[in-house]
Amino acid sequence: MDKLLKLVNDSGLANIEFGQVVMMLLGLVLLYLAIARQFEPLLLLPIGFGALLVNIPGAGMAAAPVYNELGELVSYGGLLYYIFKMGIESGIFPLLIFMGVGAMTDFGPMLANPRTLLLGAAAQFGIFGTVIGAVLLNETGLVSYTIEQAAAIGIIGGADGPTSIYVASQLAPELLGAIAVAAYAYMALVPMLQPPIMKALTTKQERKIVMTQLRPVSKLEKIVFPLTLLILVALFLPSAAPLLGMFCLGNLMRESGVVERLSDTAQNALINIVTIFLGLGVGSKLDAASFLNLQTAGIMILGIVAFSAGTATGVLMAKLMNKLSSQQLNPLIGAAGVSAVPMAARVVNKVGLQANNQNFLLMHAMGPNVAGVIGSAVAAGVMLSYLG
Amino acid sequence: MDKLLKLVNDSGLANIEFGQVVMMLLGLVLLYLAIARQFEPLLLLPIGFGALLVNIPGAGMAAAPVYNELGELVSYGGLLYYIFKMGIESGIFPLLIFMGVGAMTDFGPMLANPRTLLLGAAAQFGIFGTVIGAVLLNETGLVSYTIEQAAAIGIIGGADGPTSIYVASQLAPELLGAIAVAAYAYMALVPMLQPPIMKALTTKQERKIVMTQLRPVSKLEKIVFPLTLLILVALFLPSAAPLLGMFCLGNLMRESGVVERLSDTAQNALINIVTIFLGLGVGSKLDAASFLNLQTAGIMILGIVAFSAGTATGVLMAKLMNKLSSQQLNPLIGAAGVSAVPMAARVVNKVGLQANNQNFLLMHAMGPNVAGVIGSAVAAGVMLSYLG
Amino acid sequence: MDKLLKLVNDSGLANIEFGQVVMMLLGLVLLYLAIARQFEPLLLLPIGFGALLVNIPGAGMAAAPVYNELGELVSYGGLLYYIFKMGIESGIFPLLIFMGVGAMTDFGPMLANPRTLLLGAAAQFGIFGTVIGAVLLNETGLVSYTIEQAAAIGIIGGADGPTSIYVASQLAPELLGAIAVAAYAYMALVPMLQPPIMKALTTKQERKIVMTQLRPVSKLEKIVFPLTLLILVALFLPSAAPLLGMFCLGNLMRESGVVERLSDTAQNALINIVTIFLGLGVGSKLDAASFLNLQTAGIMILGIVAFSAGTATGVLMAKLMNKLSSQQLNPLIGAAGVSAVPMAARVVNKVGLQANNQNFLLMHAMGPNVAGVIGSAVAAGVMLSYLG
Amino acid sequence: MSDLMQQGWQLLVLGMGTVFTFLIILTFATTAMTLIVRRIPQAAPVATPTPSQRNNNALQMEKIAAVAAAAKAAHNR
Amino acid sequence: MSDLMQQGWQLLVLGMGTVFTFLIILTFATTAMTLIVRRIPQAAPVATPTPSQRNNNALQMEKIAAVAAAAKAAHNR
Amino acid sequence: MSDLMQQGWQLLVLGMGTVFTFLIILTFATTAMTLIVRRIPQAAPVATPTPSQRNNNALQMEKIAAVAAAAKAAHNR
Ligand code: NA
Ligand code: NA
Ligand code: NA
Repeated sequence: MDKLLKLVNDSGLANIEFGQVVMMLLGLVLLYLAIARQFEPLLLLPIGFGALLVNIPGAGMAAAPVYNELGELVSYGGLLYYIFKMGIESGIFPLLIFMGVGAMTDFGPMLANPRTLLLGAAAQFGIFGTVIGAVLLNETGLVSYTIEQAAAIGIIGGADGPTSIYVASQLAPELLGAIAVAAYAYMALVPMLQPPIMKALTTKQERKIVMTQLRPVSKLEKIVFPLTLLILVALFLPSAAPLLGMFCLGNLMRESGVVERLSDTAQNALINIVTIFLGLGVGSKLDAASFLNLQTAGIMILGIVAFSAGTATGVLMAKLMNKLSSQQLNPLIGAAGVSAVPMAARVVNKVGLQANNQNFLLMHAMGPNVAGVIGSAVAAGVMLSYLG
Repeated sequence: MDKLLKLVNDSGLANIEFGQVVMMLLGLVLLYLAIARQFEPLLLLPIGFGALLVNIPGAGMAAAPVYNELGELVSYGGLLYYIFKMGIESGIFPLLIFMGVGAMTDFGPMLANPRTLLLGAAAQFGIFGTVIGAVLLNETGLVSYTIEQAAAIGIIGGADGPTSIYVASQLAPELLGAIAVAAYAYMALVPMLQPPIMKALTTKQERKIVMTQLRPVSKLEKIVFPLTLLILVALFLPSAAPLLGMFCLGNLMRESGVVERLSDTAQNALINIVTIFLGLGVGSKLDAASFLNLQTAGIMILGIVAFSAGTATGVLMAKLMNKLSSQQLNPLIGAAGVSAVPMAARVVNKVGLQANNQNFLLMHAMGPNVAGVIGSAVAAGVMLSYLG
Repeated sequence: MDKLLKLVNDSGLANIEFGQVVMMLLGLVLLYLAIARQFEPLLLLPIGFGALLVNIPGAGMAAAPVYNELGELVSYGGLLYYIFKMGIESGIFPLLIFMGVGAMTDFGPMLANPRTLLLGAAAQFGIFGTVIGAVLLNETGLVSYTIEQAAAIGIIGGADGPTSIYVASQLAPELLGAIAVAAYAYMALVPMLQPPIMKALTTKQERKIVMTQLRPVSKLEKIVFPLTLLILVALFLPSAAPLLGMFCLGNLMRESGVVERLSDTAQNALINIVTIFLGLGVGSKLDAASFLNLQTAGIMILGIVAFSAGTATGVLMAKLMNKLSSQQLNPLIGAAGVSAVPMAARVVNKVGLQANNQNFLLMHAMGPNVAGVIGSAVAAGVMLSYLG
Repeated sequence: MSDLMQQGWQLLVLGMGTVFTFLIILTFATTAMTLIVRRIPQAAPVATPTPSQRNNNALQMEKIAAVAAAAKAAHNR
Repeated sequence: MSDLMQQGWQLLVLGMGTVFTFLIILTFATTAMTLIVRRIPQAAPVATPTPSQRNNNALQMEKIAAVAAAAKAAHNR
Repeated sequence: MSDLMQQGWQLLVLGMGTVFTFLIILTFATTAMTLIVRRIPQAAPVATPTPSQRNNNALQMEKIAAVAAAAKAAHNR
């Protein structure tokens, strides 16, 4: 009888707390967005599911292992605990994802027009401007952030999932769940967030600018580029080396053409396995205590600021460059500098077509798009060097 | 010269014990069953090979690492040691297999006829009846089992490999090898074990019953089902959450249709990698000391009891439901409630065709078949909550 | 301002040492060889890249984790640290590679003509002769090696990457980088190193010898062979069991035909993932302190000795066997006994065609080629038993 | 009755009780879920997106792909 | 002779001795294995299953697959 | 100005400064790299191996493959 009682007392119904209910509902909302609205489903589906799992009362899916006084293991931790500790807190999973992304990235359009790197630089104002936003929010006294937290929030503006997760796991792991959710959710919202800003900052005439066709890029240039990038990182910003190093490795495997089976695995089996685990691990940080607070509300607001600011400075930089050079850029492509690969480039293409239905900007926008990935990895390096 | 002596003294011939010879022969028998008889080769081949490896005298393939008094590592452990500790004792590998199985499972037939869930429930009597069997065997004084061991043995009746391994690793790791071997061997024997029982408990008339065609099931139902199941688990039986949670994640990845690359990896590269390791790790528990004893003999006998009891109660439940409802079930499909997916469903189909060569029961049997997976995971949850 | 100073002081330019520059150049050379010259690119590309990463000043890609006095983790180690510790020092990655290689190996040609096993034995003189070479070099006083180091250097003569890495990681981890680089570089140079030796030791008449066509080998023979090999290992040389055990497992998965999905994963996703990590981990040992010394120079010289000696003894053994038996071998196939699968067999084929353009030796050379893999694993076992 | 015996029977009753209770609840929940899902107009937004919207997306994509292909072809010339 | 020198020669003798001994034993074992295997009627049950049995299995499977396909087609109608 | 505020502005200046500096250097390095690469005759040894050499290799390989296939066919007869 007491055993039946134990079973009943152990049941979820008897133990569930209000916060857990709310977080499970949030998990369901994320799943809805992932499945029905196709908001970055590769990450939001496992994140949402992780949120469900971690909030099941008494399931202990993210419980730490227990040791006795002699240091012997009494009981193993939960699956999500190990995923988080070994894969995310250590930084390993984001780095492996970055390698896979590198193996999927074609730097060709950027190499054909290296000036677009500057657009990728300008759009990183989204990151640092948001840090100021977080600091200002702190001044109001409503929310309290440390400088590490402000930096981790700012990185949302990098519009790059693994970079955000990597920086947050190093600087403010307690905010990781909220930051990752904001980063992926706003990336999915890029088609709604960016066009109004892009249109507000450009004239129809500017949006109609037709760019000259990109020159062909040789295979050797594509092979040498990741090595050039890595060497510059080594010389000037070693703290960005883990992220950009793995990115360059993936890209070199792709472009070298001699290790196709490794490149293929990095882009498929390996990145898929890691993505499942990364999502679950991030989701395991969506517990009520760390999510249901004003800090999270602040993060959600600051996330929009971040994406908007980055979009704006990217576009404005393009306009500035048009002033200084005779070779005209369509300023819309500056918006692609936030990264959000390849969504932002597609948005640029779409808005461009609205102004001139013969003007395909997609390939032109891929340059600043991948430059934005480098830019935010550099920004991450600065933050880790400054605060790490 | 003394070095030559050392080499000779280190050789297997000089050190092999009788028990190791017997266990290596058992490993060869398992390999024979896997290869020549195709008994669940995906698991029995690596298990059998693991049994060979772990019984090589002096190879130390499952040796623990050695530390000195200062806690520094002196020598690394063997490969099988790490596989077992990190993947099986921690529960991680069975859970990943369950995710993959979820991604391979189609709940459609069950959703078309939810009443078949009850057949999956009834067949779990195979589990708990076997616990009583183990307890009775203990009473005879020939063999001695604890309640945890009895429970772990009972789970063989779940006819579900990863569930058996998961429960055994938590409740009675010392019996893991024998339990896993029994579970997979009897699953492979389902085509021989089940038909006599099925025929003995049904009339030819009953076996001829033609069931109405299953209704189509919409995509949305298939998406919502794993979430429904997970929420019920969260509310009523959190101790089943790891197993059923990962199962539902896999199934949601499959049915959502938005993360095909993750679903594909979960069903292929990931589950294959984990299967190799799981098999080796289980095989590494097939050492003479833990296997060659009366407990193992008891497990082998109780394993047949478990499968037979589950088959019988499944069939009887179907007959009872026919008494209570006008919508007639072919009672043969109750036998599929033991799980052993998809073997048991095929057996049902075959026995059904013997009675009526136009009556294809395969799809009807898939309902109780997958219900049996849920049923035994629930039973596992009860055991872990009661004894864990 | 002081923060800007910190950033500048942290930069690579401010910290780089001469040795790191040299090692990064070496990394670039390895990448050049891998990409432009296609020298074993699957390993040399990640090794070369690992050499770049580990020599970035201040990036800490191979830094050990830091703990405080209470044993609590203060900061995580770098990615390359974990890869090396968990995958290479533990021996796990080379063993998994060996499983994959086993799954790719066809023992058919060797089973059709088991006498070729003796050629694989003779070519291992490359290993032990090189040990003597290392010892002699030590006598000169120019370089100093321990017996463990001499043994680890000798294994280069095995012409088998994972075996070399496995033995070096167990006996002389401080030389791992140099040994692995030498092993893979000389394997890639086999088409240049072997032909002169082969031609010097044979007459044109001998090189023209046409061998009788190989008999067909039944599936059952191929299935039983890996088990036969494993049992002999168990009886006579358990210290070779990890390497040959995993090799036989892979081969059994391949030949049994009942676990195609596991065999396929072992040959593709799994071996590719492990190869990336293995390469990076080996590359992480290419730091200036452990590489830029006379020991490395000695290793490079001894590596050529090893390959040359193995080639020579393989060819001479074939000539000896021709003296003792009426069934004539083309002595060129002895050169394939060094392993370097399948490069050495192709070299044999090519040199054979030069002497007789109708004499295709490829399949005949595959026998000693795979025998060489077994031979060097046996040699590794002797070394580990003698010195481990 | 020995202690072990008692625990065994307890486990049997508790276990079969829980399994049946849980699966009966699941049967009802599934049936209810099906009924609710069937009321949703068009069954499922994901399963059957409004043709126009889907087509639109697809068209968009095809356009982009075509452009990309054209651009690529131009580069490789 | 230095200690290291001695160890080196010992390793050479022991190593080459073991390698040859092991591979010679393996040669004999392989030859014996081949002879035994060739005596097994039909070479190998796995390699060459009696055609009828294999066909039977295949047929069974094809039947099942056909039914499943039919059932599926019916559902999706 | 609060300490946090100050750190925030510092990070902004330092961060944007570094990002721009780094990417400007990268722009120049990339441009220089392109110029150097374009001077290499035939662009790239890997990308465009001399046709004869590549063909030679390919031929060699095809020959070997043909032999292997022939040998295999003979075995399986
Ligand atoms: Na970015
Ligand atoms: Na079951
Ligand atoms: Na070898």
